[in-house]
Amino acid sequence: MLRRIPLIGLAALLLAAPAFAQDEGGASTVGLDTLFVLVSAFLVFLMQAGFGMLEAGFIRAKNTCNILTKNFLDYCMASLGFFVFGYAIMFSEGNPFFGTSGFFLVGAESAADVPLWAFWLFQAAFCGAAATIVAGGMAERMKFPAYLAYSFIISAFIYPVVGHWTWGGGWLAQLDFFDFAGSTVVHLTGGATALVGAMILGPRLGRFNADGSSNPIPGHSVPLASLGVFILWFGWFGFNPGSNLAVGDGEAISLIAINTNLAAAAAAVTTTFISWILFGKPDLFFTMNGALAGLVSITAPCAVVSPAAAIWIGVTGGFVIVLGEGLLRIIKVDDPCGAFPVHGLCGIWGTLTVGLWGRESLGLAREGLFYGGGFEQLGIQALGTFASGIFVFLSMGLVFIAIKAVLGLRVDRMEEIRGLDMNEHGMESYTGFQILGS
Amino acid sequence: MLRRIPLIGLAALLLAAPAFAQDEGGASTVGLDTLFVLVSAFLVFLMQAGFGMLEAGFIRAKNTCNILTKNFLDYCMASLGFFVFGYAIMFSEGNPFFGTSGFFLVGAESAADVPLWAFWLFQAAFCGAAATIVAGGMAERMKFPAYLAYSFIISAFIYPVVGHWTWGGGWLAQLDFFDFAGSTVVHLTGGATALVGAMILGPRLGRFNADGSSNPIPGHSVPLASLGVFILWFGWFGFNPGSNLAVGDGEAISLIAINTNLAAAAAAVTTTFISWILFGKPDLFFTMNGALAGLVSITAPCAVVSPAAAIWIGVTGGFVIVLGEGLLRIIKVDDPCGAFPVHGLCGIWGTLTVGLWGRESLGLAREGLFYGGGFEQLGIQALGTFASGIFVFLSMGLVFIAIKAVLGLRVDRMEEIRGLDMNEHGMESYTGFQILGS
Amino acid sequence: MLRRIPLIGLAALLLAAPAFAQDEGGASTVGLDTLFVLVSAFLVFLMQAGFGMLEAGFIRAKNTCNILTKNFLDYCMASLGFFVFGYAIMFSEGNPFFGTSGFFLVGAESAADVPLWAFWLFQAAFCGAAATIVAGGMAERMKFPAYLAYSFIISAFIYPVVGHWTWGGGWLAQLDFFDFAGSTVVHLTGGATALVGAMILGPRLGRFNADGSSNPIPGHSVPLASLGVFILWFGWFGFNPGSNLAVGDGEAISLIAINTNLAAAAAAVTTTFISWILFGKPDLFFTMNGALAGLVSITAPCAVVSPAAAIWIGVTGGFVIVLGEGLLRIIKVDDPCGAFPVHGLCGIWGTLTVGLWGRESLGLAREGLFYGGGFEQLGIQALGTFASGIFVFLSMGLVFIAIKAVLGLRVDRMEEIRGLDMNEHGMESYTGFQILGS
Amino acid sequence: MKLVTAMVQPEVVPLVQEELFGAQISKFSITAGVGHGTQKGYQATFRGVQTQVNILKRVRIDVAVNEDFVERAVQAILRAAQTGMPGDGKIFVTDLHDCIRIRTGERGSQAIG
Amino acid sequence: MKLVTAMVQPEVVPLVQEELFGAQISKFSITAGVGHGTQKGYQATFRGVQTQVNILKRVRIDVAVNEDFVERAVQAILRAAQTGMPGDGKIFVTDLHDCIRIRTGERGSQAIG
Amino acid sequence: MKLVTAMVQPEVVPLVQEELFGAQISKFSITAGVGHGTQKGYQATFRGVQTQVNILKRVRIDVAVNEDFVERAVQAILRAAQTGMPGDGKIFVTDLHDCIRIRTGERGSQAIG
Ligand SMILES: Nc1ncnc2c1ncn2[C@@H]1O[C@H](COP(=O)(O)OP(=O)(O)O)[C@@H](O)[C@H]1O
Ligand SMILES: Nc1ncnc2c1ncn2[C@@H]1O[C@H](COP(=O)(O)OP(=O)(O)O)[C@@H](O)[C@H]1O
Ligand SMILES: Nc1ncnc2c1ncn2[C@@H]1O[C@H](COP(=O)(O)OP(=O)(O)O)[C@@H](O)[C@H]1O
Repeated sequence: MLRRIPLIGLAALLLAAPAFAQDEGGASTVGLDTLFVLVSAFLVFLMQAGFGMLEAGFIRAKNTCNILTKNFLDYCMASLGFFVFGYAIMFSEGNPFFGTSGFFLVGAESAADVPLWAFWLFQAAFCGAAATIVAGGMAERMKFPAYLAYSFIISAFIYPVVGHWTWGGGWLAQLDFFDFAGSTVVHLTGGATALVGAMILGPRLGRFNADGSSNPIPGHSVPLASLGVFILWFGWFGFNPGSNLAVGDGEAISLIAINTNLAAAAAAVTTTFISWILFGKPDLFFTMNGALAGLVSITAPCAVVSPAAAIWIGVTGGFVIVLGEGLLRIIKVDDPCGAFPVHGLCGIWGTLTVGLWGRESLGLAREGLFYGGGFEQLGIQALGTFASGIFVFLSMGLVFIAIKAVLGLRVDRMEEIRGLDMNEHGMESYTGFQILGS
Repeated sequence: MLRRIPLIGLAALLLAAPAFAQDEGGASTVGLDTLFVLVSAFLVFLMQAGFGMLEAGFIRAKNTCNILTKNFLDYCMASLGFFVFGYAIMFSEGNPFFGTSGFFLVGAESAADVPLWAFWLFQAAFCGAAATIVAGGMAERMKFPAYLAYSFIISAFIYPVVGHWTWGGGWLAQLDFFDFAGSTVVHLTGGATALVGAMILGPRLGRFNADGSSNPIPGHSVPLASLGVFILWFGWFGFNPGSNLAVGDGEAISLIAINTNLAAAAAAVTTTFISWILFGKPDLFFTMNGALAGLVSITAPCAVVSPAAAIWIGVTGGFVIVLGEGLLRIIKVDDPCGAFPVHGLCGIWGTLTVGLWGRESLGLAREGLFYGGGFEQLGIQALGTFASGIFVFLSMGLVFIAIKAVLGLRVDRMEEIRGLDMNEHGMESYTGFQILGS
Repeated sequence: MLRRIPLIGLAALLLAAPAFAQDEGGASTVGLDTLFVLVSAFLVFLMQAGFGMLEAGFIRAKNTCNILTKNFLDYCMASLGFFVFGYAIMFSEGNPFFGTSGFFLVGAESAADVPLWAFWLFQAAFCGAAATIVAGGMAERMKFPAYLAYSFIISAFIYPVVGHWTWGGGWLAQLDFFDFAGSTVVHLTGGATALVGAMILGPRLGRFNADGSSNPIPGHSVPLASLGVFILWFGWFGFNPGSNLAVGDGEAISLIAINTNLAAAAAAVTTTFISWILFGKPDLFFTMNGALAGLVSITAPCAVVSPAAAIWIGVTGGFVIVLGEGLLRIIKVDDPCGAFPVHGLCGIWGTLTVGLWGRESLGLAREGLFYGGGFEQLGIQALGTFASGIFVFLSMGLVFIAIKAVLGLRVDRMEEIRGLDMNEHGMESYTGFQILGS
Repeated sequence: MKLVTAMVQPEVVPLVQEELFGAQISKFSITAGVGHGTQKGYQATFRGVQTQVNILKRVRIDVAVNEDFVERAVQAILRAAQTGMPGDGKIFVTDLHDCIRIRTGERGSQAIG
Repeated sequence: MKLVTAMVQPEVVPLVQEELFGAQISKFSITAGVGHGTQKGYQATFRGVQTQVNILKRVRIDVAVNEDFVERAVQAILRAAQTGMPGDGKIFVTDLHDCIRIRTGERGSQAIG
Repeated sequence: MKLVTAMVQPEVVPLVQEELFGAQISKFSITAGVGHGTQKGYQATFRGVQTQVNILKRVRIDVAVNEDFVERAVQAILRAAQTGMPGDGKIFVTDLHDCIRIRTGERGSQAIG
């Protein structure tokens, strides 16, 4: 690449002249921040693999190819939809509810101190995460064309609107609603969509009995699922710290990183012990979803709480997910991977914790309840998270109803029994392996 | 490590004195760039895992251990071969065809503004990628010793020569041939080798029928393959942006990153729809190889095209790979993982797109065809990519013929039927699993 | 996040004012170093996934869920234990044997020039690595509660004490003992614990015959294991370079990175050929553990040796692990994943190589034996590694004996035969797959 | 004593179990396999090549019964597995010379249930 | 000639092999499967729901023997597989009409061993 | 009616299918398994320990046929699976008491094909 330098050197020299001119000192802040945001974006991209492996592991072998195809395509759809419409709606000025300019990124501006392309990539990866959460909740029975349609709509329109409210200068931002890396914006959006989708789709065949009791449908691969959780945890180190969008002197991103880690660890330990006590055995499903619960919970408050508070947020998040799992069974919603408890309920919980453990000294508008700030911030947080959740629930409900009318939402009974891999893709996931049980 | 500081502190202080002296400001450009190049090198290294999982997933269970062993060892061979000979041939001055000094890195110099060791690691990981592409095309029937010999030769000699032409100041560089991150240098080198190798090896038993029709031989694990693609995509964020070798003000690397992502997404969507229309079902094989097609295609032009052009490059790359798959069937070459269509044909295509959508303002020597620059750059690109491809095809053809004469290239019929795991490694990949079908 | 800036902008501006004020130049050294240390910490975290996949792949399907649960929880336990006690014991002043202040990180200080939170996260991930090594050596037969207890104790107490000696200003640091990234501190600690644990636990049923011969118990998934090795290798690029804790001018971290890579490659090639010659077939088990042997061996000396020496260290490390495997069979210790040869013996070997190939010019206190420095540094290295190893072996031996008395260490015969997944977790790892063999 | 062996489609296995339970037959063994018969296979595509897959997944259910239960077992399986579409499968009945309960060593008819 | 088919717990398979070898029987075939019988299954939990898993893993061992070896085979299996706990499994003995050694084309009794 | 059960090497399965089709037999069932016989196993090494693996992969092919097809089936399998090397496997022929086509409920000889 020696000889490439003369080629593009001119442009590079013009753009980054002072940087090249000297060897010691002189690294530009925007360069460092761009590197940081890009690396974070790459990590968030990798979460797509994490979701894919997690969801594949949690469902039956006969639908594995289907969910992985969905996983690929929702990210691709998110990339394109967020390029064409999403970014404009989310980040352009406009009104308190949505942005109105910069479609196809034409004339768009970066909302951070890094180049637009880097900021866009980071945001697009977030958008993909919100979209893919839903695959897990609607797994093993949803038609593939319906899924493609859904994933384009959420990435191009619904997610960007919610995002605009909080991160695009919309009405919630103006109220001092605080959601650092997206407990509400990303996770609740995904989780609430998964809930309404799973409700409209109905449970998988055989999931609930006539007498109201439920049958577990164990996933087909624990190693895949756990690889997925490890990758997600790793990706979260891009998700949360990256949302700072600047390295600064390193204090803020270090705090965010340690908080992210401690909340995940504390939540995983908590749910393991709860499952051990309640069900007699340490259940790896809860350990894994516990870690995710902690990660989702700390996403909103990660920049404005202390590490000790992060541990508490993790522990309480662990309780939320166990309760959420019970709730799903009571309301008879079949969510194969626990998308709603993990991303929906812990998304709400995480957003609320800002109002409990948040600190003014760390940049929050006012102290949280536990530090004498009273209920004000908590109230704002509740308003923001519920408003966002309800908006997503209702609007995505309409979207699913419309898709159902136009394309159909659920595969037919026989296809579901035989597996979506065979019927929708004409392919087996584990050719040659002898697998019993349908 | 507090107490380690006194130990190595002296050296560190001497080397980086100004950096330690002050807390605000003062990060050195070369430090930042080194970090960037190293992180990119690590990501490119990880692509080795991506190739391993992809290739393993696309072949039958009985050859899985074999391909993974090849995967490990080609990277190790590349590391050693590129240390001993490769770097010298590729990056030292010499003649327009190969470098002639700096063997064993003795007296070698970095061809970028980062330390030699960092630059070498980044380049060595590229070399490993070129080598490992071939494993997929020659899978399920090639002898292990032959593979080891091949992988040393390509890393130590063939790849470095091609690299010297374009990146080492060789004759193509002097003609203004532009291949930013290696559509030709890396991918076509791998793809053309896979083609000639697969031709010399002949198809797997049972792949083609006497009447000329072909039988699909489905891979054994869709989850492994798709994990592989995700990891490769992730690694490409090191491959392409890292090839800039400097952070600068972040503009260039941001553009490269977004282009990489958009091309991959657009190509995956394109191939999914093509396969859906042509074959009646969305075929995950095409979605996955489509993403790779987009990534390979954008590799050459990623720094000198706009994001909108990147989408077009992805879309057209998607068509190339579908055509390439058809071509393979017509010429009756058995390429188990599609190495030639993905890396060879899209490598050519990507190199040509520089001459179509390339922009002078982004550092290209002249405008591409679509921006009024005429056919000049396109002609140079065509010359460079075909010259490189033909050189590799012929030289590696000779290498394979020589290896065939000395070591033998193909396992015998019974070994192929029973699987290379058992016969070459005495090991099963999935001990205990009941697997039907040979 | 545009609108988030006003929210936390104040704090950010106060903290990082000069960084935001200007666009060119001015990136702070501490910012760059923090980014470096954080990214390294994330990579080291990901090694947890690498260990998980490696260990899962090397054992039988029936214990897969168990080992993955252990893997998750030992990292969580390490995070919490190292937060509460470990960091204080390891890095606070105190006496030459352990630190005595800063529990719960209250009043703790960073032992590097990056913020405490970043330094802590990096160190905590190291602690988790030491803990999880042991899972592999004691796999397939250890009780789950016993494992939880063990993992808390090692992370909170034993590892921090050993760490204090070398990295916390303890007695070994004062003797100029040099262990750059932890061949002794991390790997030997894990390896010696695995050895004593495996001895106290006894071999798996059926591992050794009455006549003293041994039966191989092949792992159930080669792809998982090899994915694990690739991830570990990738993570090691955080482990070793990150231990420099500063980017400086990039020279040091580049050297460390290339050394890490070359040692791994050389060792993998060496062990492949040794196994080929000795056992007639290239054994992927040795290729994989060979790569790890190289990585462990280069961990101590990576900053103070030349790339050529790194290759030698890798080659010799390859021999160490093959000998170690033989040794295990002679002393009849059953270590399912080879934790002791890989981490214990190569940990010792790597530490000793500092005294052989180490260079004063690279920051070591005196030249190594091969450069005319005599036996002095080698003696110090031997003292440090043996003292640490023996301390760990004895103290962890006591811990295991105590756990055995209180909680029991080994599952009963029937549970072991049926698999720990079913009995300890009530879950299968591969639901539906037909698997023969117990 | 007879051994009733049914080769059925994987998806009816839970139904077969239910019907067998309903017929007071609670002991059986199940194995996964593949089969080839009149049923037209399905179109699979892989890399753009369509093939007719004619080897379809089948599950083998073995039920050892005393003579007076043979018909019951057959009828139970028929009720569960009959869809009327090609591919429903076959039931094979073979003579059982002896049957031994391993736990007790009991032999013959009383060892069956 | 008889075909002795045993449905046993997976964990006793190595023992059965050993006992068969001891009884001079060195040829047999093994298939993985699941079974349902009197043995109470185990409690599995998944996502907090406990279920009784009643379909347990079983291994099928087929041994073709001449008449004079039937009893030996049965006793060998009993020795290996009998624990006295529900779930030990069953042995089924069926008549073998013919047996052909593929390698040589030999038929009948001399093809068995 | 007879049930022809062949235990063969995995690699001959496609050949067996072809020969059966050639013999106008188009219905059969296949199960994966392992077997032990005279064939010397292979040397496997793992972590430097060589072992003799004596439990080899086998595939079980079940073909139910009417009397007049038994010999055809046996010959077809022999043609496909006979290599003359130890390990070729065995064919077992058992009497079939009854056969029921699930789709139609037909019984006996006409249900076989
Ligand atoms: N003669 C036979 N021998 C062995 N297995 C058979 C036989 N006939 C049918 N089967 C099994 O039953 C399955 C269904 O048979 P098929 O002919 O497709 O359906 P149908 O009997 O409804 O026409 C086959 O896939 C095969 O497994
Ligand atoms: N009548 C039968 N037909 C087929 N398989 C049977 C029959 N009875 C028992 N089995 C097999 O034997 C296994 C053990 O039987 P079970 O009734 O649990 O034990 P026990 O005979 O000790 O009471 C079952 O899981 C099943 O696979
Ligand atoms: N008596 C038997 N009972 C059950 N299975 C048998 C018997 N004899 C052979 N087999 C099966 O046939 C396979 C091949 O038998 P083997 O003795 O190795 O070959 P050959 O018959 O050519 O000497 C065995 O692995 C086993 O699965």
